[in-house]
Amino acid sequence: MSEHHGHARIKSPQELRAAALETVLIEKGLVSTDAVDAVVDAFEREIGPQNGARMVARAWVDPGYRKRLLDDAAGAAAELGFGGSEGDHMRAVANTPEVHNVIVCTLCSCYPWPVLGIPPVWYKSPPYRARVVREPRAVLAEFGLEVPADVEVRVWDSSAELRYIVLPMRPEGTEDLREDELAQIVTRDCMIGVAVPRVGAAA
Amino acid sequence: MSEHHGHARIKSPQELRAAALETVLIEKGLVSTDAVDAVVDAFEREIGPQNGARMVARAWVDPGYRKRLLDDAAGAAAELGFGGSEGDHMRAVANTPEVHNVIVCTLCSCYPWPVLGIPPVWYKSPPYRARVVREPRAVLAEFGLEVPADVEVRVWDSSAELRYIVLPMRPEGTEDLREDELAQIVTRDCMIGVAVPRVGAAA
Amino acid sequence: MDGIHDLGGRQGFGRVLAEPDEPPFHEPWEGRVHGMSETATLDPGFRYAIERMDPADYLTTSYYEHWLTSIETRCLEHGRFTRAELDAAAERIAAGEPVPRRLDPEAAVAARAMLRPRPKSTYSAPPPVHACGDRVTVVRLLPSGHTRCPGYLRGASGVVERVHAPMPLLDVFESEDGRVEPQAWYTVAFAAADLWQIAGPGHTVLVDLWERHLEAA
Amino acid sequence: MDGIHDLGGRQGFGRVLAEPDEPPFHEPWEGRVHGMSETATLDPGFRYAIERMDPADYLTTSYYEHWLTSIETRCLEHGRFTRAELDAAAERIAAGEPVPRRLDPEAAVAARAMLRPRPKSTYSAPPPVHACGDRVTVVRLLPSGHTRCPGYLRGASGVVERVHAPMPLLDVFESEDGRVEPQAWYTVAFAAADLWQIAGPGHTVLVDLWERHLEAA
Repeated sequence: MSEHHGHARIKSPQELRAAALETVLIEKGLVSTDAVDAVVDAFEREIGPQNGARMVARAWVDPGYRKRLLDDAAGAAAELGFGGSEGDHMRAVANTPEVHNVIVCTLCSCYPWPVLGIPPVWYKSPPYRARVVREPRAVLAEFGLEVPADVEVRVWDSSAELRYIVLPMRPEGTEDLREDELAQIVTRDCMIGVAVPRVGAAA
Repeated sequence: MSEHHGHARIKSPQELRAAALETVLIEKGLVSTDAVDAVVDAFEREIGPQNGARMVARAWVDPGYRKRLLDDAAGAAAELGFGGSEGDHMRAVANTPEVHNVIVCTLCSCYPWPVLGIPPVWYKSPPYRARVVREPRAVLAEFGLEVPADVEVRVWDSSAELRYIVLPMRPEGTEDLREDELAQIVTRDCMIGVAVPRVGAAA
Repeated sequence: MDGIHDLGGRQGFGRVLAEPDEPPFHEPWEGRVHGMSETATLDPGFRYAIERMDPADYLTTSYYEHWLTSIETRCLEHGRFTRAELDAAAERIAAGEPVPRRLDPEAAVAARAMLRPRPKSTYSAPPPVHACGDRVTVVRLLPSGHTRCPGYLRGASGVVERVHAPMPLLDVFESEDGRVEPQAWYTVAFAAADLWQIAGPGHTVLVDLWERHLEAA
Repeated sequence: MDGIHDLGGRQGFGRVLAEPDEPPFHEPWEGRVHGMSETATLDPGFRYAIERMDPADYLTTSYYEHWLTSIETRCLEHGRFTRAELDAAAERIAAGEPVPRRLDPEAAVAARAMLRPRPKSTYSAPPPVHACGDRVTVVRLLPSGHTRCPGYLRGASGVVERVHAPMPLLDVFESEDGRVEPQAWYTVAFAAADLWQIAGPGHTVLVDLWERHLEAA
């Protein structure tokens, strides 16, 4: 069969299925190409863990922002222009020397899109969703994070409409870093809670 | 590669896996060919639902046997020479105009081998094991058995070491049949409880 | 619903495998599915349509295949299009026909606005029954349809950690009868040792539950 | 263990598909696996080895593939043979080598005798705690290893229908620590409406449970 109209060759059954669905939805007037484009573009260019990292870095340098973040994370995100779907209601949970936080959605794969972007595949995978509530220390150890026995692990299962983000502790040795430099060491995994910021790490 | 020694061609990955396992077990002296043969032969030639059907037919014509069957099904089976693995402890549950019984093993696929043989694939399948405890009437309807609303459905989930067999009601119109003729209408499905005996049905 | 999606605490799963430098979408079709799900005119029940997937299919297909299933299932169930129309479109695409384009600049602007800060809805409801620090027990009889209460909590007791302003109870909203009933909801803290037989100390699980999921302990 | 094997009451599964005139074994290898499982020198834990299977593998493989997995897993875990030995045997078979034969007429006689009536074992244990007609509640904290208590009963209440003579508690026997402790066990009748939110009347589920699974309601 010819491949006319410049259409790229379909590479997988999933791609065919998605293209067929888009075709029918467009022909029925149920969706528009540019609306879909706008969403894809937003997640590929603007929305991602760099947003959450900016919030964390700001909270590290600005006690007032830290307080607003812990009181109302959606409001604190909006201050920086972040918000919307899957982030209308957000809560930041702060790591302390006594408490380590980690987030999951066991029933689905809920995640604070406006501040962390699209969740990684492992976050959406059955092993993570099944195991992290039941054996969080074992799962964190697989990520290279050993939580001391005297630190409480709090696993937040976002079953309702509130989305969680972990506010990590500012690591030692970062006293001289500027806010934008601090944001560089706050990785996505730090804000999920399967890692902690390390000096010298790149986001 | 040549197929020497008269060995049949391996047709599936499962067959290869089983043959490799038997090879290693034999080479380690952990199993013997003729013991495996004996088990296969027993299930292919001697042990099957025809055993349970004989017990049911006997119970229909002999009130004393019926009582012994309901008191101690393993003992009643032994009277006819049936017993052993997965049948050391058995219980027969009698259908009545008020109660319809059906058996399942939700955790595994336990089944009274000595009297019913190897369970059918559907009995071992996730849909049956998941659904028959929760929506037995819907499952029985798929087998063509509509249980009236005023009849209690009892689902026996054989989670421990007791194996169940359903003693169906003797259908009307069988007054003139001999015991061996009665056994012919007692199908495997009748003794699982997803069917009831019908005059004219062949086991 | 005791579907395969209700994975919390289920055993037998292997290691969590993380992919370095993962992109938002691994293939362009994933982005299209995400965009369609967010912007198309679709009937409710996004999650419930996924939860009803055959368990083996659910476990052997990817996240965005679940989303594809959800869009297709809801459109088919609500008569937005037919299976024959969908199959015919697949045949045309497989034969080399391009996906048609339809432009609606207003919809594109609205789509982008959904991913920016926006006002929160508020709902009125009776005052909350439970208060911070109260001990509560999760009901055993969870909905057979969509529910936001994970099965691993069934019958377990915990302590209210935070009380939230009323929101619609999504259990009902996304299941068959479509009723929406705002009510108070709570973050409840459960000691892991009250959930599973083998659980270390210093391990707390916190879950957001509506009033209907709870009773006083 | 909250494994995928614990299927009772799980939703999302389709129709039960029955095959007419089904043979005991669909392929000869199934019979071989059944015979090996019954007669080989194997370490305990038949079911627990299946229960630990990856859930997707469990749902997409057949009953006798589960048995194969069980025999292999236990032999590998107990050092009866190594993975390398098993792989090497598979290579030889694939290359056309026949499965070796080893005759042991005494073992064959014993194998057949296992499928004939035989004396029952009896066990002594403390007298039963519950009696017929007693209302009992199933404990919530079931073993994380092998258990004979289906998860759908967790925390549910029912009525003792029959009291049985003591038998070893298999929960412990088949899980890691290998202890065997005879105790009374019971057939317990549960009204389906006490197990699931949507359940018709005239529907009772009866399950055999050991004393350890139960407490007085």
